[in-house]
Amino acid sequence: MLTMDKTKEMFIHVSRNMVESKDILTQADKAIGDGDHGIGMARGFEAVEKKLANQDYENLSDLLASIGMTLMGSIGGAAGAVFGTFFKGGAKNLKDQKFFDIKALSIMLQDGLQAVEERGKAKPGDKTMIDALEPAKMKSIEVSSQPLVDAIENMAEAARQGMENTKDMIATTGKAKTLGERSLGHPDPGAVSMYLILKFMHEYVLKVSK
Amino acid sequence: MLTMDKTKEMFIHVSRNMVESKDILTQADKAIGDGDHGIGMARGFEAVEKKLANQDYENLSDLLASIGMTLMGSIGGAAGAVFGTFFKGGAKNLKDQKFFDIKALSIMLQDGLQAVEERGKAKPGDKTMIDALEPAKMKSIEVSSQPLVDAIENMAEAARQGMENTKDMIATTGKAKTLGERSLGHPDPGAVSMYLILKFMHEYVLKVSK
Amino acid sequence: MKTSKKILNDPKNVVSELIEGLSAASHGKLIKIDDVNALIKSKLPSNKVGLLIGGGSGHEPLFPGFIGENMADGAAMGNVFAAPAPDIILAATKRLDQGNGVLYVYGNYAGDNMNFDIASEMALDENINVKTVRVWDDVASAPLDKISERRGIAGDLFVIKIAGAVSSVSADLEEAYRVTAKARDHVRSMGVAVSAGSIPETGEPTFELPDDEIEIGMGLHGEPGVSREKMMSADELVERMMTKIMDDLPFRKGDEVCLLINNLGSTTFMELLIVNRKVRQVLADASVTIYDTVIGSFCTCQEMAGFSITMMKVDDELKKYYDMPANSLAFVKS
Amino acid sequence: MKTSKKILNDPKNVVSELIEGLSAASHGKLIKIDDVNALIKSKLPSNKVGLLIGGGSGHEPLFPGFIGENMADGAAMGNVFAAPAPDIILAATKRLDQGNGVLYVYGNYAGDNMNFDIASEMALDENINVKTVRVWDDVASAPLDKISERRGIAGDLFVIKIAGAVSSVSADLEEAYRVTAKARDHVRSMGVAVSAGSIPETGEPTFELPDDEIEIGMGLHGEPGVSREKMMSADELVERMMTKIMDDLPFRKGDEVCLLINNLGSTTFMELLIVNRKVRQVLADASVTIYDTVIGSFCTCQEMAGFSITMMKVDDELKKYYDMPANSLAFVKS
Ligand SMILES: Nc1ncnc2c1ncn2[C@@H]1O[C@H](COP(=O)(O)OP(=O)(O)O)[C@@H](O)[C@H]1O
Ligand SMILES: Nc1ncnc2c1ncn2[C@@H]1O[C@H](COP(=O)(O)OP(=O)(O)O)[C@@H](O)[C@H]1O
Ligand SMILES: [Mg+2]
Ligand SMILES: [Mg+2]
Ligand SMILES: [Mg+2]
Ligand SMILES: [Mg+2]
Repeated sequence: MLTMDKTKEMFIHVSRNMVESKDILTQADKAIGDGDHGIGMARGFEAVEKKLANQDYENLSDLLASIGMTLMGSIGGAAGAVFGTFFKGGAKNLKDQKFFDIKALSIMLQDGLQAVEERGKAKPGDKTMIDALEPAKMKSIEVSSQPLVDAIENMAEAARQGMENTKDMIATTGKAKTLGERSLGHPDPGAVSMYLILKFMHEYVLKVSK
Repeated sequence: MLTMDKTKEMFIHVSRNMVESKDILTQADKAIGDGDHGIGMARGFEAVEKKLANQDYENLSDLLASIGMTLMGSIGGAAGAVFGTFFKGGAKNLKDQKFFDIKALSIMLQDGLQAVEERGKAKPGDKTMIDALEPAKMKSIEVSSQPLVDAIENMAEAARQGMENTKDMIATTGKAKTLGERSLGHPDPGAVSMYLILKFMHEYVLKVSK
Repeated sequence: MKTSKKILNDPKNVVSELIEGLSAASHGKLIKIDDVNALIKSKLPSNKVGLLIGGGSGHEPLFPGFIGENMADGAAMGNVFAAPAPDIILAATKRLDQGNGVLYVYGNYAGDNMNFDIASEMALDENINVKTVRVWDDVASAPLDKISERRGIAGDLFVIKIAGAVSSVSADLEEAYRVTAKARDHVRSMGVAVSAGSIPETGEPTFELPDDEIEIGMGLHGEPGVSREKMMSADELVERMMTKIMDDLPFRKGDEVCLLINNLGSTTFMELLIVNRKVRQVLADASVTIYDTVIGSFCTCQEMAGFSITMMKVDDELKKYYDMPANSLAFVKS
Repeated sequence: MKTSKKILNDPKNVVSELIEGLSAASHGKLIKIDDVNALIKSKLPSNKVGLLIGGGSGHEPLFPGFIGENMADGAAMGNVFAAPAPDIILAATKRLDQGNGVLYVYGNYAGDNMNFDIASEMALDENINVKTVRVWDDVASAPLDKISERRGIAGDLFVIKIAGAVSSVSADLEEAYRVTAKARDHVRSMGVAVSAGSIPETGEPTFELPDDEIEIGMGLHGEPGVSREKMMSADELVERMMTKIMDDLPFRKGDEVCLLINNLGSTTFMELLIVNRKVRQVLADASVTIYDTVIGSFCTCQEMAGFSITMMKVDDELKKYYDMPANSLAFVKS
């Protein structure tokens, strides 16, 4: 369980590390997309870090919505809409939530996933960030009674596995679509991002839980 | 002394070898010009070879004028005008000349040089083909009593020397002009061509004089 | 890897700087909207449907070069190869609405679709009617029965030309939408690339292509096409592209078309003309009449070498709008 | 060395094929002269001075892309980077003469000068009057006191625009010559390159430039410029170029200019706009007014990356001719 302050700190940690991941993400997008995913995510999370540094949040909903709006306004592209929608959508049912725990996280992922699916019409198996998000969401229900640090570790692992599985998928949306079978063997860049977000969340929780 | 038939054969020999020299000439022009001199000269002498193969000439003037017109019409660029003018100009005073000897060659070079100077306004020292042509013309007077094969060897050597000297000149005309001092160390492509024409003429005369 | 040399200041500022440069070139006719990367006409003709185009940057002169008389009223511009964020689109939408609503025309990409859709929902919240025409002209990017999954490439130009014409004479959003969608439905394109462009921020080419290979069906972002082949002659290449394009609509004997040979970046005009020569022969053989020919750099992918062929089948209605004069920085019709 | 990939058939036929492609694109307005590489209008307006332009190929759309209404009447085209031979020029001259003589406008290069001069002497033999305006706008290529030794680069476009206008309204060769020479005398340009173009026949780049260097004063053929410098920002580069251009005429406070930012080949439109942004600032600081801005690929050196800046100082007379509408494949003014 994290206080609002710590939760904000967690997303600042996530932001810094997403900025650091620019090159990995760009390389992933170069393989099957247009090579700008890292640039966009770095730009977005740089903006998020700035935004969070200058503002305090009363509840989880406000924090997540603020992250979502910031990502949407600064990344642009598919990733801006998708990750913006994910955080904004995830905020929907957390208005009264004043701390961060595994239940809140599970609600965030469920609502976030639903919003992304509505916005972009992609389904699991289409080789998008959904393929990392959906297994993490499923796992969040399974691990709901574990301590946060273990639960989130398991979720990040599920996301990683989902991301790995995108290597065997043929893209049916986004810029990798026309590649057909040539998209095989490469992970989806957005799925890599989704996994990394959870991984960096876990990193932070692990640090503060020690 | 060559008959008209042999003279024609000599220029066919020159033509074939100029075509073979395409790459050397292109490299020379790449260093200080726009890199097309070899392409142009090859195109021109290919046309000359074709032209000569299908026509007989009564006198040296007709032969040289025909070479000049063919070069001028097929090369284009500075080289087309210059080498076309050189052969056309060289034809001027050889209307009654029915064989090729050192005297005729000397007249050809004198009139050819004058025509080139009038057309392009370049002078010796400007780093053009004139710097190979002019020493060869001077030499032709000096060697006028030698056997053709020796005379022409000495003239080709004078042209080669003149061409070598262009390495120490700063171009003041043509596309190398803006290079200024950066044109130092490289020979003028047209001077290389002028030297080669004389060299290939000598090659032929040597062959038939054996 | 060799990174590309470009004439830039800070690569992070390319979009705002190019907007400034374009606004300057317009001599006051085009102005930037404060705080967002969108360019609009300084004087909007009244009582018309607003025409907003846009998408990621890096394809210049597409989109902002097509703002002008009887062309678009404004362009929302994203970062390089990234759709504009909803707030940019919304800001431009508000400025262009004259009470008759705003027509969006843009290329059919997941990012653009989502961002423009979010913006149009926000616009509706502010009582602005929006209709959308997504351009999906690239025959190489999906089969005909999934046409709405195809991406938009150089066909954008023709669709924007028609949209600009109809929206200047009609105050009816439905009518502007109808004619523009009709133009879109009559357009087919296909592109190829022989070398990659690069994103200014990284300087790295967006893909690798062996020295003797060509990418068939290349898109506008350097995202790969449908197949890789050995280099072939211009004539053979054009023949293959034309077969694919013509079979698709299909274009048949007696049809009339507007033709666009578009430079994807660093292909020479010489090559485009040599391509046009063969296109002409293929169309003549098929008894398809060419109503107009446009050749040049309109929809690019930075310095990518390659080109695309676009054909729009025209009838009397489309010809009427096509023939209207147009004046923008990058496309002028007199 | 990496050779360049181009979309071609037999490289030996590039000129005749590009003429075919251009003629096709003109929809019957431009036709090739039998047997020679020259393109002329199929219908010549009567009682005018004929305007013939031309030069080596490889700079497309220059020259043939500028044939059209109130533009040139024909173009004599040489092989790539080689002036056209006299017989090509003469054939075109004969077709363009309506009894009022023919004006030649071309870039000031030894090859062009000699070949056009030979042709004009041949034309005179056939009782056709010819006057010649050589364009020598490149300030980097010789000092001002040797202006007639300077080479012609993108300034060609403005001089041809004015020549096309005056020769359409005047049947007097002297007058067409006077106004065109005046335009030429009011034009200054300078170019830079960051990477080389290549000749189609060899595929090899025409020069080598280290990865971090830029060639200042680059000409239109890839023949080297006046100096090599380390890469610098767009703003710094433009400032240096503008200083050189403005000091030369000189352009002073209160002057009015037409501005051309010309792409030498594969530079992106994005970069040209970023360049224009700075040019605008420099001119604003100097209180020089911009009468019109033209940005695009007009005078190229194959796929060379680089650009040039051209300014023509205009007075009422030049403005009158500049403002006349013009319509050619590569330059349209409405
Ligand atoms: N319809 C969609 N639904 C969910 N995610 C999507 C969708 N379309 C694209 N994405 C995600 O966006 C990622 C690409 O992001 P990015 O490269 O930043 O944007 P762009 O495709 O505009 O260049 C993809 O890897 C994928 O995970
Ligand atoms: N004014 C001139 N007088 C004599 N020779 C000249 C003159 N100008 C150029 N040349 C010759 O022409 C050569 C260049 O020929 P080429 O490369 O074929 O033509 P271009 O310069 O048109 O590309 C130069 O090396 C020089 O020898
Ligand atoms: Mg991407
Ligand atoms: Mg040369
Ligand atoms: Mg993108
Ligand atoms: Mg040349």
